[in-house]
Amino acid sequence: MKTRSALLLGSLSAALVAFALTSPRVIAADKVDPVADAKAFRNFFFQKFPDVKHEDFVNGPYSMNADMKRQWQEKEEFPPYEFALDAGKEMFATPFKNGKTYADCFPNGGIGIRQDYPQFDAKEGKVVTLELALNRCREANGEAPYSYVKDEMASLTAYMAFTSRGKLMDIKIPDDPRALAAFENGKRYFYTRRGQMNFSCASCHVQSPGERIRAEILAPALGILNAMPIYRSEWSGMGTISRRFVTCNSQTRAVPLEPQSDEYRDVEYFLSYVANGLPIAGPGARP
Amino acid sequence: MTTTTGPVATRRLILQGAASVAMLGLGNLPFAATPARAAANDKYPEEAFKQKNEADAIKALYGKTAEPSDKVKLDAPEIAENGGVVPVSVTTTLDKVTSISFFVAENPFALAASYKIADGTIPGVANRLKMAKTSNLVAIVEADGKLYSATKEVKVTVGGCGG
Amino acid sequence: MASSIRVRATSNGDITEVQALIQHPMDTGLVKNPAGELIPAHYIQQLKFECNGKDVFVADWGTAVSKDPYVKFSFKGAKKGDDLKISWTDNKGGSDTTTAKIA
Amino acid sequence: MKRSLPLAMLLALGLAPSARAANEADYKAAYAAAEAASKEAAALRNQWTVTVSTMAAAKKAADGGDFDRATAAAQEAEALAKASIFQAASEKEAWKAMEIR
Repeated sequence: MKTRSALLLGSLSAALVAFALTSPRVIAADKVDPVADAKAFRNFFFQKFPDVKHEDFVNGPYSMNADMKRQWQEKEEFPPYEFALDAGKEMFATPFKNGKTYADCFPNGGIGIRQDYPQFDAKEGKVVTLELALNRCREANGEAPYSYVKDEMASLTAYMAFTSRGKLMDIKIPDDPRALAAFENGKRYFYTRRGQMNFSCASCHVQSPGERIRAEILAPALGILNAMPIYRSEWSGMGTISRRFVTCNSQTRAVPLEPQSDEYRDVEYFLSYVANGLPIAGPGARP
Repeated sequence: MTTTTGPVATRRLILQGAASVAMLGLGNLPFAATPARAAANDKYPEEAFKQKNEADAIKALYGKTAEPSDKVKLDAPEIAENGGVVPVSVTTTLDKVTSISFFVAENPFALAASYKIADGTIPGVANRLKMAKTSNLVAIVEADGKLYSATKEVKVTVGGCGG
Repeated sequence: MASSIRVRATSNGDITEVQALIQHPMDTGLVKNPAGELIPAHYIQQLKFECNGKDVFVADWGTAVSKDPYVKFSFKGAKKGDDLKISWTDNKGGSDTTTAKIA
Repeated sequence: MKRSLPLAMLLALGLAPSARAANEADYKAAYAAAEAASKEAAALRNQWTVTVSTMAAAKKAADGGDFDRATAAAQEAEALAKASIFQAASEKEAWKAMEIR
């Protein structure tokens, strides 16, 4: 009961805050303002969960429930993603048939750069995510691309995330109307209800983080991608951001889109940008 | 249904699978004459792992019954994060411990794991077990020839909102 | 291929704490694959830890041990630099063994 | 409660007229309508998984010759597809209500 009333109080105060904020911004509603959006987004969670340390939000459900956090810390002593991490490290160093390696495709040899992705690519005019960049690197070197939802991609992104652990998310939105449009499109996707269940991402991850859907505790949307890719006991295997988006869609009975389609790239852009300043905690272990 | 087997479906498949195999298992139960209660020597306690319920499994493994004791400290979650990976550990202040075992009453086969503790090894173990559904988790410690037990209920259900 | 056994053995004073994570499917034989056939049982049955010629810890596992199994225990009587031999055998006759130095 | 009332009526309406046994022609017409609505939903990138599975059930029932069930399933699929189209249209603006500002 206690959480119920806290939730009510939280959303009440959020509504008041939102109301106070909207009046001046109504005029500027059509102009996309990522900085203000990010600030409002973060404050919503900081006020809703005042006793959760800001950097702890990246631990998703574990920042919301002590018993789950204990189970998680126990697993973190020898985490199940250990194998994916080692496989990723080995794959990252193994040269392609043409002798080049992933290091040649990425700044700083691909080490410690996960916090800069997804990036807006001015040439292409679209958002490029880390998974997309990895496959483009493979194709540029004559190798077949990996599936976005299978283990190879998860191992590679696990290793790259590991090399960025602790660095703060640092997504940049250039003053380019197409980048602002991508951010807005991602935001729209995040709040749009879909599937027969008629849920949007926000229905679960904004309105009721910390609540249970059967055995699982819902993660707050703030910093929800910082620990990606994740080893999920549910899948007893690794999952990339693409796999998570696809399965989340099917849970609401919405037919998922193609992995790395524009909507997914844009919503990843939105979710990563609003989490700027929070640490990278990948690869993660989740229920 | 979604392209990959949804989490709900796999749970149902596990349960259906359990029923069919159980029938199969009964059919060809070897009635070998070897004494069921092989002492806790090196041999793999095949018989004990075949027992369905917890009481038979304990008898098959140790040949005696256990009495609850607060010297056996069993640590397991209230609600399992996921039935496939349940972190469980046991420690005990009893001495001359020779064996520690874990039983999940509601699993298709009750005995989950059994450890032989050599002298000089600290009597305690942590591992990750699978639990088919909400069940009593029983830890048994064999110390100086007598059995002591601790029991805790762990709630298990699937996650997610359906799909 | 790297060994399927990851082990961390750290000793402080006379007590050595051992953690092991083993890459193994641990199939129960009760689960059907998407095509509907039962995936045959394939699980580690026995896991042995040997140090200075003595079995310090032997695990007998059933089908209820999680995939990529993990186990943690401690024992006395070993010191830094000693060798800890770990070996497992599964119900299909598969096996693997590795030796780790106690750190 | 208010919003789902029209949906329920829509569903009931769809089933009532086929009092006599549906034949293959009824099924073909119902399936074509369902398919059109389903394509439109897919084009809006807002298809529901239940629409796809109900269409498949309709086809399976039809292949088995049970045109009653096949027509009913096809009509249900059409209703589901139409609901997802309605959802896509209403969400064009409705999402702003939930936005954290």
